[in-house]
Amino acid sequence: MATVEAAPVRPSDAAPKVINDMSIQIATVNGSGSQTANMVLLRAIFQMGIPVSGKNLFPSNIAGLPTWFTIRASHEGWIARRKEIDFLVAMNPDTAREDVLSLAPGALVLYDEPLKLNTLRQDLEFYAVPFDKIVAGVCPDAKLRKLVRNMIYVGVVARQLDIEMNEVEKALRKQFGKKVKAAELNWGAVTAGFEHATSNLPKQQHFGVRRLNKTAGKILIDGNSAAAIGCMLGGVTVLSWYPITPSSSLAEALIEYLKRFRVDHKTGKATYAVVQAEDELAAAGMVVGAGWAGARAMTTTSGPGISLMAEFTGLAYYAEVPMVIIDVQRTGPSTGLPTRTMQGDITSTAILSHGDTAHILLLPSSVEECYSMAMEAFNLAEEFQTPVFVMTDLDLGMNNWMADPFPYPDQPIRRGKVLSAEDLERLKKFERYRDVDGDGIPYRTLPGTDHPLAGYFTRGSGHNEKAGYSEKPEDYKNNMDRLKRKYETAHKRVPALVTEEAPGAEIGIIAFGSSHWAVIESRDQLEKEQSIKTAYLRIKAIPLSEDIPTFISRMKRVYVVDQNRDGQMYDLIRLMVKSKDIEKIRSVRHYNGLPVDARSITDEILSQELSN
Amino acid sequence: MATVEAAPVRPSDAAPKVINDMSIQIATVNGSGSQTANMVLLRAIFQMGIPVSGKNLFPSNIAGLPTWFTIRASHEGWIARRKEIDFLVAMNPDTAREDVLSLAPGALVLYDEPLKLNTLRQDLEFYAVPFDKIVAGVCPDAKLRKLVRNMIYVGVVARQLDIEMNEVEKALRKQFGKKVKAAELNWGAVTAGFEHATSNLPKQQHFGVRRLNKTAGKILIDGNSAAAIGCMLGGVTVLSWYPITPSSSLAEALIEYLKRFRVDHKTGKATYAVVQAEDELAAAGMVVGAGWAGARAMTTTSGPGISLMAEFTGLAYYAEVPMVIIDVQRTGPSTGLPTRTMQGDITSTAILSHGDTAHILLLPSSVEECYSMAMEAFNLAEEFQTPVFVMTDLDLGMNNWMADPFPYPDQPIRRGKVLSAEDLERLKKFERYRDVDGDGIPYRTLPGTDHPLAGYFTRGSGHNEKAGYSEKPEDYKNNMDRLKRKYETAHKRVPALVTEEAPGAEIGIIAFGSSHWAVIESRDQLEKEQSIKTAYLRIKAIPLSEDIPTFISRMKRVYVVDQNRDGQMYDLIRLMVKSKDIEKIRSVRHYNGLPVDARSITDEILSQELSN
Amino acid sequence: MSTTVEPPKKLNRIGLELTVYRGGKTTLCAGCGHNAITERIIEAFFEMGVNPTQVAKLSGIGCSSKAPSYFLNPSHGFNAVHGRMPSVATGTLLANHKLIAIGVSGDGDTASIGIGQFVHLMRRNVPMIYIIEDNGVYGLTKGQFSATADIGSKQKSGNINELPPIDTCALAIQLGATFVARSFSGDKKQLSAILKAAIAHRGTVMLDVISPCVTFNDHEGSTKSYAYVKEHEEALEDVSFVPYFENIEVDYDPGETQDVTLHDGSHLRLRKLDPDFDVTSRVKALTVLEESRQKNEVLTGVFYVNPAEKDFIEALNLGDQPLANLPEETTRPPKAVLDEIMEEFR
Amino acid sequence: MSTTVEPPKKLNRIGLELTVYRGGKTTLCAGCGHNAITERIIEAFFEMGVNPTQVAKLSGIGCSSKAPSYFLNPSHGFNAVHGRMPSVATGTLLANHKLIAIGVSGDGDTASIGIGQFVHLMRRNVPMIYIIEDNGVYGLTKGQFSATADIGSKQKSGNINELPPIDTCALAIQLGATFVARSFSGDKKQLSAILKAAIAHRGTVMLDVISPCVTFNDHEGSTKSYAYVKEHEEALEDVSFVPYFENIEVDYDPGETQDVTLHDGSHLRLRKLDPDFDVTSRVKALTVLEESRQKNEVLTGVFYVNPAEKDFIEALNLGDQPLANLPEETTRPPKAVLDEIMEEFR
Ligand SMILES: Cc1ncc(C[n+]2csc(CCOP(=O)(O)OP(=O)(O)O)c2C)c(N)n1
Ligand SMILES: Cc1ncc(C[n+]2csc(CCOP(=O)(O)OP(=O)(O)O)c2C)c(N)n1
Ligand code: SF4
Ligand code: SF4
Ligand SMILES: [Mg+2]
Ligand SMILES: [Mg+2]
Repeated sequence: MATVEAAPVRPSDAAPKVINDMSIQIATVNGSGSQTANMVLLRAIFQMGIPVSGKNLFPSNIAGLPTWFTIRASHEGWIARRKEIDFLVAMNPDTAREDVLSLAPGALVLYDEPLKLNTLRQDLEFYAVPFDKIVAGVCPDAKLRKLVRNMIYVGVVARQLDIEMNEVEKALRKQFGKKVKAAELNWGAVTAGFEHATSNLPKQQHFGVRRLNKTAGKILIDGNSAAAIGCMLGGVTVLSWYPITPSSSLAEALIEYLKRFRVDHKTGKATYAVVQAEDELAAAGMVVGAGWAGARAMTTTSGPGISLMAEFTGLAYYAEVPMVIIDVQRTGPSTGLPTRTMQGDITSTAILSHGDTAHILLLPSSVEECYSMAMEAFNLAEEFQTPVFVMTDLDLGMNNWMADPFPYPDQPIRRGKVLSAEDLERLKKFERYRDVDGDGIPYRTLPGTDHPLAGYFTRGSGHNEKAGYSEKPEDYKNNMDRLKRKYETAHKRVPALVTEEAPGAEIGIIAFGSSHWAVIESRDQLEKEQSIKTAYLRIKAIPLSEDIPTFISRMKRVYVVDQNRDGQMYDLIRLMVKSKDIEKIRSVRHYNGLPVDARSITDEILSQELSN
Repeated sequence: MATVEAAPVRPSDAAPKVINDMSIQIATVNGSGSQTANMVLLRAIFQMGIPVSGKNLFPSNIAGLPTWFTIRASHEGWIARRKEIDFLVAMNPDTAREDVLSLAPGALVLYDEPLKLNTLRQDLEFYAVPFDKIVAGVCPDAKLRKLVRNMIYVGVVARQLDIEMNEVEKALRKQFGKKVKAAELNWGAVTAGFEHATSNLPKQQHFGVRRLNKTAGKILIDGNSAAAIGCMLGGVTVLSWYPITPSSSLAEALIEYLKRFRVDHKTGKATYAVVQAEDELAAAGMVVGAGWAGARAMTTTSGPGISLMAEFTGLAYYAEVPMVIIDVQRTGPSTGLPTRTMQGDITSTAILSHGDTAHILLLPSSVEECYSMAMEAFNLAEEFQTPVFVMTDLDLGMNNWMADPFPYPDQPIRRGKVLSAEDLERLKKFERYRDVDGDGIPYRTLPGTDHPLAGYFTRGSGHNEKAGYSEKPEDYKNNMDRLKRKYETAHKRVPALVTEEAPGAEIGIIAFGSSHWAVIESRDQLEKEQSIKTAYLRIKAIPLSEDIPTFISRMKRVYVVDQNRDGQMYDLIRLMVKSKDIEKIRSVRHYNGLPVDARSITDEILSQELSN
Repeated sequence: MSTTVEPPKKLNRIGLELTVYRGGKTTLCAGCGHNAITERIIEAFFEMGVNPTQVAKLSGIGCSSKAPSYFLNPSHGFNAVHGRMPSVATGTLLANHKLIAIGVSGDGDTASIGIGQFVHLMRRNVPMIYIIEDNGVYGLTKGQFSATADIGSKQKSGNINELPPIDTCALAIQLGATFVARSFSGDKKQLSAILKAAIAHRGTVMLDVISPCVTFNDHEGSTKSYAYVKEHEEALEDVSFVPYFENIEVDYDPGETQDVTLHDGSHLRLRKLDPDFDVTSRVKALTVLEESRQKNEVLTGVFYVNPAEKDFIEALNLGDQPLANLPEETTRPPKAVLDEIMEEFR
Repeated sequence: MSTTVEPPKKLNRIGLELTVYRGGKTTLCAGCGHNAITERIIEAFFEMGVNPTQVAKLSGIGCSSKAPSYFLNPSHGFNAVHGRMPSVATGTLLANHKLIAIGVSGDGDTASIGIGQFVHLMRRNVPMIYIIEDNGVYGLTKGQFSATADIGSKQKSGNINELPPIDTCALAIQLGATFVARSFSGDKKQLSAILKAAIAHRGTVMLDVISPCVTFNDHEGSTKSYAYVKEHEEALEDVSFVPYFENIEVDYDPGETQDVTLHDGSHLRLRKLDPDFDVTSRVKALTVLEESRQKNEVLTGVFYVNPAEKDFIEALNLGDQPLANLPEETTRPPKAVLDEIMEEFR
C-alpha cells in the first residue's frame, strides 16, 4: 500500500505515511443536506488529479435515517468499494458508536464534539469539532445553519488530509453553480472548518493526498446519467416509465436532457414523448405499442418492475416487437432493501415471462458502457425486433464514477428490417413472419404505411408466416424454431466479451457488470500479495458467447463472480461448459446489499484455492 | 401390435384383425355439441373393460372452429396420445380433406355423405352416412336436430367397431343424468345410426373392440376435477382465481364441490370463501393476504397468470407466507395457443420473481397425483411458509384419464409452525424470523392471536430476526442464508421421485408430468421393437432430488423428456449433474402444442442413439 | 376491355369500395352482438372515407378483442394482452399520432382486469375510439361474470352475481374522457351515427356498446340479453352526424336539436328525449346515469362531449411528423451537445 | 412497593393505556402530514377501546404505507407490494373476518398503480378502513406527480402537471363504498371524529386525508400544500361521533345535525354547512364533489354513508368462526364424500 511519490512539504507537520490511498467515510443522517458537502470533497480530490470514487449508502426513506458516503482516493486507480475506512466523519449520533467501533486500529475520526466519541477507543485518532459553535459564527440566520453545518467538515477534512483549498473552492463553486450567495455562505463554513482545524486540531501523520495527474480530462458521473445520455444519442423517441429507486434518476436525467436538446428549434415541438405511466405494466405496454408502431421506445425500472413486465415482455418476444428496458438492479423484493445494490435479476430476466422465452441482456460494467450499451440497445431491439434489457445496478447507476468523456457515436442508427410503402410496391409481397434472410429475423412494416400490402395482424405465437391466425402444430413449431434461430443470430451481434490474459495464468475469473472494478483490484491483490496470476473474462451480454467455454478450457480453475446469493451467472455458465471443465468453475457470491469489494473476492478465491 | 385374444364371433362377418388397440378421431366444429357424443363412445368402450383415454384438441374460440376428439383404446393400457388414427369420423367440412389426406393407409373413414370424401383416396375404407336424412327421421323438431345429429355417428361407430350397444346406452344415460327426455331423443339417434350402418354399410375387418376386464372399479376423470377434489380434501379455505383456459374448469369444479360438501349443515354457512378476482395480481394478492392471516389459500391459473403473479410470489417467498398456486400450463403467450398443452413454465416458475428466489414445485403425472399433490401442496405451503406451485398442464387437466379411485387421506392436515396465544404465554418470547429448529423454518403467529407478544410487522427482506425493520448487510445476508437452508430442508420433504429399473439397462429416461404416459409406452416400444432396455426416473418435485445425479451416474446415457422448446428440465438437471456425467444427458423436446406421444420419444431417442 | 357493363360499385369519398373495409371471416358465434358491431364499424369507416392504412386496431383478449381481425383488413392490428390494451394503444399513438386508433375491448377486458389502465387512458384523453363490447360476461372463457354484470343476474350454472356493476360511462365521464356514449349492438341507426361522430372527435371517445353474448349471457335475469335490452332501452338521443366533407342537410326540427362542434369543424346534432339535456355538463351526465341506474334502465345515447379539452398528444407538445418517422438528424443531437454535457461532468 | 404516588394513567374501555396503541418511532420527515394522521389513528383506536391484537394493519408501498409501523405495535402489520394492498387486505379478511382491518395507502399507491384494485375493493364493500394519505406526490421516490396531483401544479423541478386529478371520493361513491369521507391531516377534530365513526362502520370506509408532503409538495401551486389547504378548505360538515359504549352527550344544535345509524347501533352526527346535505344520496354526493372541483375547492367531511348495504363477508355467507381457525373436521369432508364423488366418475 506504500506509495512511490515523494512526501509533500507541510509547514508544521511530518509527512503522512500513506499518500493518495485511503477511504473517507462520512456518516450522517439522510435529509441533512450532506450530499453537497460530500460532493465538494470528492470533486476537490478528483481535481487534484487523484483517482476517486464516491459511494452513497442511503436508507429507504427521505429523512432521518443513517447514511454513509464513502470517498475512496487511490493513486493506483482502484475505484471499487473498499471495506476499510481510514478517516471517519461521524456526524450521526445514532450510528456514531457502532461506526467508531467497527474501524480498524489507526483510523482517524472527526466527530461532533458533544458526541464524545474519543472515550470509545484508544487506538484511533480523534478530532472533536464543535459544529454548532462554528456554524453560529459563520451563519447568522439560524434557519440556514442546518444546511451549512456540514460544510464545516469539508474544511476540517481538507486541512487534515492536505486537500488543496483552491480546489475545494472550485469544486464548491461548481456545485452551487449560479447560486452565488449560497456558495459564499458555504465557502465561509468551509474556511471556518479549515481554520478551526488549523488552530485547534493535532497534526496527523497517517494519510494524505497530493496532486497527481491521473484524472486530466476525465469526468465524474453516475451510471444513470450516463445511460440517459446514451438513450438520447441512441435516438430514443418514447420513454414510458414508473418511478422506482434506483432507476428514477435515469428517467429524470433523460427527461432533463430531452427538454434541453431534443426540442425542435424551429417549431418548438418535442421530438420525443415522455409518459409517467400509472405502473410498470402500463409502462411496458406503452413501450410495446410504441415499438410496434415504429418508435425507439424504452422504459427503465428495477426488480419489482421487471416482475410486473413479465407478461408484456413475453408478448413482445413472441410478437417480435422492439423494446428497450433498463433494469437498474437492487435487492428484492419491493419491501426489501430498495436502496441496496445487487445483480439479482439475471436469470429471471434472461427468461422473463412464461413459456419458452429467451431475451437479449446487455451487461454494462462502467459508466461508459451504461452510455454505449443504452445506445446500442435501441439498435439491437429494432434489428432483432425483440426486448433488449440493459442490466445495470444501483452501484453503477447511482454512485459517482470517474470516466473518460464519452465518444460520440461513429456509426449511424440502425433501424432493422422495416419495409416502406416503396419497398412493398417493389416486392409485391409481404409475409410478416417469414425468414427471408435465413437469420431468423423477419421483415416488418409500421402502422400507417400507406400501401395495401402493409397491414398485418399482430398476436403472440398463434400465427403462421403470413401473420394469419393459426393453431396448427407445425406453424407453431416452425415459428418457435425461427425465434431460436434469431437468438442464435443475436449471439454474434451482441457486444463481445473482453478478456485480459496474464501469461502463464492458470486461474481465471469471470465477471460482469459492476463487479468489474472489484475484480481488477482483486487480481492485483492476488498477484501482489499471493503471486497468483489470473486471466480475466468479462461478459458483456447474454446470449453468452461460445468463447466462454473456450476460456474455461484453457484454465485450471475459473471463478465466476456474482453479486447475488444463487450464483445466477455461475449457473448460466455452467450450462454451457463442456463436461471436462465443469469441476473447474467455482462460484464467488456477494449478496449483502453492498457493492462487492476486492478484498471479499480475494479472500473467497484464496479460501477456495486452499480447500483445493 | 397384434393381439393375443381370440377373435370375437360376429354373425355375418370375419373377425377384425386388430382388437382393442386403435384410435378413433372425431373431427367436428366446436360448439356443435359433439362433446356428449364423444363421451358416450369413450365411456362405452371403458365400460367394456378396455383401457381408454380421450383427448380433446379444441380451438381458442367458442363456436365454429375445428375440433378433434381422439379416443384411444388399448388392451395394453397405453393411454398417451397416439399420432396414428385408425378410424376417422369426418364431420367438419373445413378440415375433412386434410384430415383424410393425413391418414395412414388402411384407415377407416366415416363421413357425412355430402362431403364426398371417398373420392380422395383409394387406400382407405369409406363409410358415407346421410346424417341430415337420418336425423330428420328421429328428431321431428328441426331446432333440436343440430344437437342430436352427432349421436348418429355413435351408433355407426358402435356397429362398425363392435361396441356393445347396451354399454352405449348405459353410457348415454349416465351422460344425460336426470334429463330423461333428452336421453330418449339421443338414444333414438344412436340406434338410427346403428341401424343405418347395419343395413347399409359394408363390413369392416380391420379394427374392433371386445370386452376385457381391465377397467373394473376404475374411474374416468380429468386432472382439473381431480385437483379440485384434492384441494377440497386438503382443507382449502380460500380460493381466489381469475378465469383462464385451461385452469378455469379446476376452479369451477372446486366451487361446485365446495357448494355441495363444505357448507356447514347446522348453520348453512360456508366453510370456505371463493372470490373471482379482478385479475391474477389480485388473485395472488388475496392468497397472500389470506395465507398470512391463516387460511389455506390457493389460486389456479395458467402461464399468463403466472407472469402476473411474479411480484407477489416473490414477496411471499421473502415474507414467508404460505400460498398454493396451481399452474395448468399451456403454450405461451396469451395470444398464443391457449388451448394447447406445454410444460413451458418450469424454469420461470422455479425462480419466479426478481431477486434470488427459489420455489417449491410439485409435478403431477397423473390424475391421481393431481389429486394427491393438490392436497399435499397445502401442507407444504404451511409447513414451509412459502409459495408452492402444482405444475399440471392442459393435457392432464382437461383430458379424460382412467384411474383407480382416489384414496382418502390417511394423514391429518399439517399446518406447520404456528404459535397460539397459549404457546406465547408459555414461551414468553417470539421472534418471527429466528431459525429456532435449525431447519430454516421459523415460527409464525396469526393476526388476531390475542396475546401482547403475537403481533409482528411483515415485510419483504428488509428485516432482522425479530421482524424489525433493518437495512443491515448482515441481517439481510443471514436471512437469505436461512431461506436457503429452508429450501434445503424442503429437498427432503417434497414428494420423492420414482424409478423403474430394468436389470442391465444402460439407457435412462428422466421425465415428469404428463410426459409419463408416453414415456412408459416408449420404453415398451424401445424394448419390444429395438430390444433396448431402459431405466426410468420420474421427477415429482422441485427442488430436485440428489438421487437424480446418482441415477445418471449409473447409466450410460440418459434422455430427459421435456414438453417445451428450451429443454427446461434438462437444463435444471444439467446444473446438478457431476462433471463426468454431463455428456451422458440428452434432451428430448416436444413442443408443437400437442401432448407428446410415445412414437415421437422413441424416434428421437433412436435417432440420438444412432448418432452416437 | 370487356364490353359487358358491370353495375358501378359504390365508392366512398376516397374512392374505396366497402369490401376494402371488411376483415377476415368471423369466428365468433352466430348471432353474437360483437359481429353486429363489427358491421357498423365497417360501415362507419367506409362512409367517413377513412384511409384504412392509416388506422391502427388495438385490442385486449376476449371474443370481443378478436373483432378487430374481422374488420379493416388493410389496417395494422394488435391483439395484445388481457386488460392492457389501453397502454398499447397509448404507446401506438405516441409513436404515430397521425394514426386513427380504434380499440376494441370487452367488459371483462376493461372493467375487470383492465380497469386500472382504462382509468388512466380516460384521464389522459388519449385521442382514440375505445369501444367496450359489453355483454356482462367473459365470453371466451365460457361465461363467468364480469364487473359489468348486473347485480342479481344469473349464470346458466345457476350462480348469482352479488356485486354491483361498474358503469363504465359514468367512470369515463368522471375521469376525463371527452366523448362518452352508450349504445346497443342491435341499434343500427344510433350506433352508426355515434361511430361516425366518434371518428371525427379528437380526444378519447368511450363507447360502451351493450352486445349480448348469445351463448353465455342471453338468458333471463341478465340485463345484457338481447330481449332485455330491446325492452328496457330508452334512447336518450337520436343521433345524426354531419361530416364536414359532405354537404348534407339534416331535416331535424331545430327546436329539438343541439349542436356540438367537433374539433375538425364537423357538427354533431343530438335529438333529445329530454329537451333539457345538455351534453356539455358532467354533473348532468353523471346524474342522468345514476338516475337510470336506480330506475334499472339502460340509457343509451351520447352523454357527454367536450371537444375543447387538450388531448394527450397536444399536452405532450409533439410536432407534426410522427415520432416513428423522425430521421436520425432529428433524433440524435450533434456532437456539440455531447461535448456540452461532458463539460458539465468535468 | 414504592410509596410515591403515580398519577393514575388514563385507561380506555378495555383497560389499556394510550401507549399500547403507539408504534415504532417514525422515520418520516418532521412535519409530514402522515405523522399527524398516525396520531389520530392512535387516539381513535384508543378511545374506541379496540383490542389492538384484533387489528390487522395493511399497506402498500410509499412513505404513507410505512405509517402502520408507527401505530398499534401489538397488531399484526403487512407492508405488501406497491398498489396492491386492497387484494392483500381482502385476503386477510377472508381468512379472518373478525379482524378490524385498517389499510393505509398513498395517493400514488392508490390512484396511480393501485387504482384497479381500489376500484374492485370499493365495489366489493370489503369491511375495512381504507385511508389514503394524500399528498399529490410520490414522497418516497422523491416527488413525482401522482394521479391526484392538481392540474397545473408545479414540482420543485419546474415540471407542471398536465393531467386532471382523480377524485378518489367520487370514485369510491360511484363504485359502491359505503362510507366515504375526506379530511385534512391538520384537522384534529374532524379527522378524529371521522376515524371513530369509521371504526364503527361495517363495510368499506374510504377516507381520503389530504396530507401535505413537506419535502416535495409543500410549495405554491400545489393544492396539497399545508398553506393551500388551510386557506381553501371548506368544511362540509363538522363531524362528531358518539360511540355506543360511552354515554356522551354532544352539544350540537339538533337543527343542524343529521343522525346516521351505523351497523353497531352507534350514531354518526353530521353538522352541515349546507343544511340540505344528505349523506344517503350518491347523486348528491357526486354533485357536491363535482361542483367543488369546478370551484377549485377542497371539500371535507363525510359525503356518503350507507350502513344497510351487505358487506363482502355477508355476501360470501361466512360463518362466525374465522376460516383461519377452522378445525380439520370442518375443512376436510369425510370419506363418504370422497366415495360419493368417485362414484360419479365411474
Ligand atoms: C392474463 C390473462 N388472464 C386471463 C386470460 C383468459 N381470458 C381470455 S378472454 C377473458 C375474458 C374475456 O371477457 P370479455 O373481455 O368480457 O370478452 P368477451 O369474450 O365477453 O367478449 C379471459 C379471462 C388471459 N387471456 N390472460
Ligand atoms: C412495483 C413498484 N413500483 C415502484 C415502486 C417504487 N415506489 C415506492 S413508493 C412509490 C410511490 C409512493 O407514493 P405514494 O403512494 O403517494 O406515497 P407517499 O410516499 O407520497 O406517501 C413508488 C413509485 C415500488 N416499490 N414498487
Ligand atoms: S361466446 Fe358469447 S361473446 Fe363469445 S362469440 Fe359467442 S356469443 Fe359472442
Ligand atoms: S417525503 Fe413527504 S411524504 Fe415522505 S415522509 Fe417526507 S414529508 Fe412525508
Ligand atoms: Mg364480455
Ligand atoms: Mg403520495
